[in-house]
Amino acid sequence: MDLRYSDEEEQFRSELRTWLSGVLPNLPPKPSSTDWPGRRAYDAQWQRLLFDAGYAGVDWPVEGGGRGASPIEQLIFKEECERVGAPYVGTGFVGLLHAGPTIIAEGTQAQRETYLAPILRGDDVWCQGFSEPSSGSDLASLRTKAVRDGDEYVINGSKIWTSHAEVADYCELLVRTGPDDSRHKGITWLIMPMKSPGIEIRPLKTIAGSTEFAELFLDDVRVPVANRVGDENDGWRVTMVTLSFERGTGFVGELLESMRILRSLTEFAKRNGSWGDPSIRRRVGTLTASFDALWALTKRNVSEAARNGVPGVGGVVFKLSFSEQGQALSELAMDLLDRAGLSASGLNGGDGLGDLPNAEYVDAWMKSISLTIAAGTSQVQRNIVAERVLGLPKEPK
Amino acid sequence: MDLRYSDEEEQFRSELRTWLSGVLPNLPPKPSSTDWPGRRAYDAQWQRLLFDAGYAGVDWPVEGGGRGASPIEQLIFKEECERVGAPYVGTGFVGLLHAGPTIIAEGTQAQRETYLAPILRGDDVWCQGFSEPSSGSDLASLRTKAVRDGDEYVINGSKIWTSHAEVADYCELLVRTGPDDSRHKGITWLIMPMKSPGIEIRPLKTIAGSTEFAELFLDDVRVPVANRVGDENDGWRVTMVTLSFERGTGFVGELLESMRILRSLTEFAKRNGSWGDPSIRRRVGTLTASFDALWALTKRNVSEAARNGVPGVGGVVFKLSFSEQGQALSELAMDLLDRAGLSASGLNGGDGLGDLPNAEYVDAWMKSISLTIAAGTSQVQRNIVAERVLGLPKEPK
Amino acid sequence: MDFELSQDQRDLQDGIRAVLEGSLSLETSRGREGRDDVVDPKGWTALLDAGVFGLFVPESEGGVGLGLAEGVLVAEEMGRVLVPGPVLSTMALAPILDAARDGIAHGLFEAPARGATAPGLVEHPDSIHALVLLPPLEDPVTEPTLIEHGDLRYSQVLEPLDPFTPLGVLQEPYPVGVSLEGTSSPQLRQRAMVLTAGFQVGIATACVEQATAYAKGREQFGRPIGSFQAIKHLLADALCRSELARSAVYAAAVTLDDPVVATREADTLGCSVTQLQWRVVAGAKILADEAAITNARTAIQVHGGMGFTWEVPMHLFLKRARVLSSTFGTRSQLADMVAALI
Amino acid sequence: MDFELSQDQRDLQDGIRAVLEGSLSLETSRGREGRDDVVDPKGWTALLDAGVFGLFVPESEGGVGLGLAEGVLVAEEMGRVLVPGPVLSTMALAPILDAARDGIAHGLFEAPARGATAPGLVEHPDSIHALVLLPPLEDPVTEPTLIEHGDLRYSQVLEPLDPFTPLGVLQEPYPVGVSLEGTSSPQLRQRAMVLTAGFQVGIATACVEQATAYAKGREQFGRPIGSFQAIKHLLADALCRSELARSAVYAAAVTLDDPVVATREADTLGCSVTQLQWRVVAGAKILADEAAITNARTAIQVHGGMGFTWEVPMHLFLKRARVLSSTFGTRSQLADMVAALI
Repeated sequence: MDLRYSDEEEQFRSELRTWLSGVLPNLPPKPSSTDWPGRRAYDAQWQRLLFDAGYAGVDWPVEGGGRGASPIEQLIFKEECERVGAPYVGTGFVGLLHAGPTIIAEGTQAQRETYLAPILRGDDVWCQGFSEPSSGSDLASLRTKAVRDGDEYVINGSKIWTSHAEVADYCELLVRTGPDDSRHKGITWLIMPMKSPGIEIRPLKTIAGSTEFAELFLDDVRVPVANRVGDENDGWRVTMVTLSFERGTGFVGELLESMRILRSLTEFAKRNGSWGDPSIRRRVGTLTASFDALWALTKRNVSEAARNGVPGVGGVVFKLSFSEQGQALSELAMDLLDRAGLSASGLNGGDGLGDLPNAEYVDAWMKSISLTIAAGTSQVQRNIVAERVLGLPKEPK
Repeated sequence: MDLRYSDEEEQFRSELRTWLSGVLPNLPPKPSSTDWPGRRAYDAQWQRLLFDAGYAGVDWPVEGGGRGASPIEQLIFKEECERVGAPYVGTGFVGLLHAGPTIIAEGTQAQRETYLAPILRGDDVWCQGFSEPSSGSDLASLRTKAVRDGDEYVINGSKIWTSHAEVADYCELLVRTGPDDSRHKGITWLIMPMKSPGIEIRPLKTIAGSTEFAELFLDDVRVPVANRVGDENDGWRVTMVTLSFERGTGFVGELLESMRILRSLTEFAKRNGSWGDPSIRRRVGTLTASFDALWALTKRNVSEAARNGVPGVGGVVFKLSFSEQGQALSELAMDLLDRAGLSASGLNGGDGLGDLPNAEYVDAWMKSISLTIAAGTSQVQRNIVAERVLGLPKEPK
Repeated sequence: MDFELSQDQRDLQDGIRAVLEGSLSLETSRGREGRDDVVDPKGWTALLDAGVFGLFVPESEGGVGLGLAEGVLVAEEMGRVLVPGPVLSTMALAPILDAARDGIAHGLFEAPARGATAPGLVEHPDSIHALVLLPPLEDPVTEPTLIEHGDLRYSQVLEPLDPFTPLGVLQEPYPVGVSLEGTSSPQLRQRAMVLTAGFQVGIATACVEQATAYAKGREQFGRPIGSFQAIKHLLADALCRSELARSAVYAAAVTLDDPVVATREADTLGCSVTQLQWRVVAGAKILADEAAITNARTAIQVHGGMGFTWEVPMHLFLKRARVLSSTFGTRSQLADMVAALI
Repeated sequence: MDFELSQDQRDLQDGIRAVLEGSLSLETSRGREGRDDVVDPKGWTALLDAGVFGLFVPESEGGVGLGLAEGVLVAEEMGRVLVPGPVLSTMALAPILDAARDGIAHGLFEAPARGATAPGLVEHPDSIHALVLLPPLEDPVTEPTLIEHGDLRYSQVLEPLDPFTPLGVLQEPYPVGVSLEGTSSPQLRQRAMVLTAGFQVGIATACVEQATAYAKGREQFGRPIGSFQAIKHLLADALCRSELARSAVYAAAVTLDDPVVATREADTLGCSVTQLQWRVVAGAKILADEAAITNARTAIQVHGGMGFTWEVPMHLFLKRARVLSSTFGTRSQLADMVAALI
């Protein structure tokens, strides 16, 4: 139970801080959230800066071209970047956090040589084609079909919740190669170039009005068999291997961001007078305690990953708890905004203290609604805790 | 949507009020909660007074010797009795609210003649032998076995949650007469005299430290076949028939009692200074709104019963909602008591304003814990709402 | 006492539902999503023809001559399909303003409480003929004032939370309007609150119904998701919320309609009729707001990822529920009010 | 940084667990339920022999020389079996009082906040050798005072909520005690808070474990009740509460133990070390209190009717959780404290 960082860890932090403080002031302004080519260029530039400084793929193993940092260093990296507001991984998300590590672990030598370096340098953008309209919580029921035709697979079907599809070069795609009812046993993991003919991209508007996601419609898309990662019908295992790369740092950005919002909310409450209401203060106090605890839990998870390679029980506990606290935070924000929460664009509060923070909070509120849905609904997560951690019996089918 | 009472209903109320105001001042003091013979005598006296005034079995049909009051009059009866603090039905509970109506509906003429009048007069006390240690939510799995031996059933097994067993004359008993796995189809409803040899009564202490309940151990208890209500193996239907007598007034006493406690809590909060805390005031305000709504829902349920004979959807909605609100009320009481909530006996608050109400509130808090368990756990109730009201599919078995 | 709907009330409910299905279904309304003028003239005319705006106007004056009990039934039906436009304010103002009873759209605006820092947001600024300004809650004496649309100065809000509720920020100082002599501000406010609560009950109910239907049809893990207890219990709790809120709203409406009921109930509780009225109205809106917001959240959760898309209308229920819960008192403010009355 | 337990800490945990299983199992303790003296002398001696009371005493003074990180592990194990008696106060006082480190029972009592109307309830009045009185929270300067048992005037409480926590009502005015010169009241209070929070985490954990075991074994409707999602999800949420609280309690303990950690964290948050300490300690106790109370409620619910019986020990967990949540700040008071620090 040691929360002191070692000298090496402190040095890693200090070098990173120095580098960040030098590089951040020279970044160009962030593009608008709807300017996809601009976002891609911005993210690529940042990734290139990281690459040149030796921070690209900080969590990737050295043999994959990454830095091979320890879980503790990964935590430090995310913490420091978040505290100074460094750019997020952005459009590099799928390549850096998901497809890249999968190819390192399961790809052929040729695949590694082809795909890894461009991801690290920020040259290639990847997207994910896992979920389908009829396969959400139950991913193993996916139906997008791939039929072998010589050296190619011919793919038909549709995918949903695909981020950055508009600007992606490749898609990590799960397809059904086994019989319709083969479930986990008939899935294959493919690298699909996004310039392949037959791909239609339709933006998917969320309740926040944004189009972070898209639907993919695949009509006789041909993908070379050489683009298969792992064996045919072994894609489920390949996907699970990727999940095992989680080192307990998955939500560090979101957590520190929530803590920042809570601080700014507190300031807002003090400005607008609602700080005089003890029930508001108590909600702030309790949320502060919860986020502090989630930060402590993160350190436990990372420590366990450092010891055993995976974060253990704490990962799913974190997800469930953070989803609830994140929603509680955004409900508090909406209550504090009162009528000002009826607009997602800036409004002048008329309190002589400058603009209301309503646009930011309202947007955060809408997005927070997905916390208990995305990446595994809370209902599914509770089942996982109950069955895998507590050992309760499965339901009859 | 008419909340005015008719002239006849107003007259019923007014006569009842007059009678109550005459009779209540002359009642003897209530016996202690642990003095069972005293409680039986007290309750019997009150029942006799009701009987003589024509209010015994106010909800029983006239052909069973009751008053045959309408559901609205039943509501008025319960409301008026509660508002002036008239005695509860007490040890007469099972006979008047459960066994009696069952015998009226399903008993033979001889059974009606034997058992009904003594219940109405307060002469006989009944208890219930339904639940078993291994059959709680799943009553149809009950195991207490009755084997036919000539004109008698020979009964072995055990029952739990039996109220007033110590002073009861009869027990309405569910036994298994069919094969072990016959579930709903092998249950029989019997009248078991409590003086029968082979009955052992063991008081069951609750977490509130009281012994309102007992366990019954039945060892070769012999009950005449003539004491069977309904056919052999038809006891499940007999039991369900009894449930259909509910007219939506089942929780009137508890609800009005909760509203009274909320008022007294409010006064306490004003005395002890916590009324200055808006979060306390808001909890009181919200609970007031919820209890007012439950009272309105009661009127909807009773109105539906008056039209269609049964209260419909609202009954289970009431149970679920009231259980939650009742627990919220008692949590509020405990929070207001703070350290004084650590004792279930009287304490002087030292505020110069008399004794703290802690004993009453602490007791109410402990009892409120059973609200989401007794008479169907909230989990089972939610299943009922989902499947029977919303029509959602049953789970696989 | 018979707190079930009368046959006339059931007929009214069926009639309004048929009108809405015909002219103002949610699918129809979605065609005008996000417009500054969300009011479909054909739909509005259908409401006028159905007598919605004359509902509270005496028959002797050409109205329908019904009360709030019927008003909440109409509001509830409108809530179920999220009828857009200043319909509740126009209904509430109809007994006072001739124009409103003829279906000419009017807005209702609460003066912010003293010390409030939120901007003065007026709903449907482009669609209303005039705005009636209610004095702050703490002032029960001053009469409401009417400001003609031409006298209003406002800036359009670019991204209103609810695409069915365009907003403008009123510029201060607000124009001085014409006092509506003889009109009781508290009575008008209570009428608006109860109608709003009725609309919220409609939202809460629609959310249960639509999420239930989805849960029956959507299959995951080889079975309808509605066969999982986690989903069942979410929906059962949602139903409890809407039924409890409905009871409170109906009781509030009847209590405002019927002085005999109000007097008897005030007598039982040992308070004045005025206190009782505020208590039941505020209580009803607390429960209705809570039911609408929470059931909409539940409906989104039951819909899973699809619930988070713009296409599935669940978010529109949530957004409207938020809009309505911020008018005529938030849950916290109303809980304060109830507490102050006991 | 390695926030997992060290091997020494795991050994300590195992060792204490073995001692408790041997001498102070819940079954053993239940034999003394409701007694004015709930402390079993044999069990107490086992704690003393295991080094519990000397845990925080430097090795140079004959103690074990460990910190709060180890203290919360011990408290947690004691919470799991509801060790009765003034064990936390005696542990917390051991670094200050020679007698306490020798296992002579001492009580700790907070002077009520100004204006409080609750009676002054002292725990285990018959079992303690002396009572240490902490000044109210708002006074960080005054040192604690020690009152010998013989000077205490109290009346026994007839029905304490928790049968393992006998209570007395102190008669006012409280006797003037001997000032414990050089002792920091805030430090003592924080130590007691963290130990209390550790005990609560033990309660929260035991409730999950015992309810889970029951849910696996109890069958209804032909299957273990633990196979129903309703039960699974109650227990999953309970586990989340205890794990989150555990993280907070461990972090608070380490922050109090290690000034390097405290300084760095205070620096990151932009507050003083003192502010940071109060923040983490209060936050940990909020979550631990909440986890203990709510998990005990969950455990009762999962046990169904049996959970409502005296025989099944779930109610003892709930009652003790209530007792501990009322000491050294309730959740509301601590939330106020955290809010005041940011």
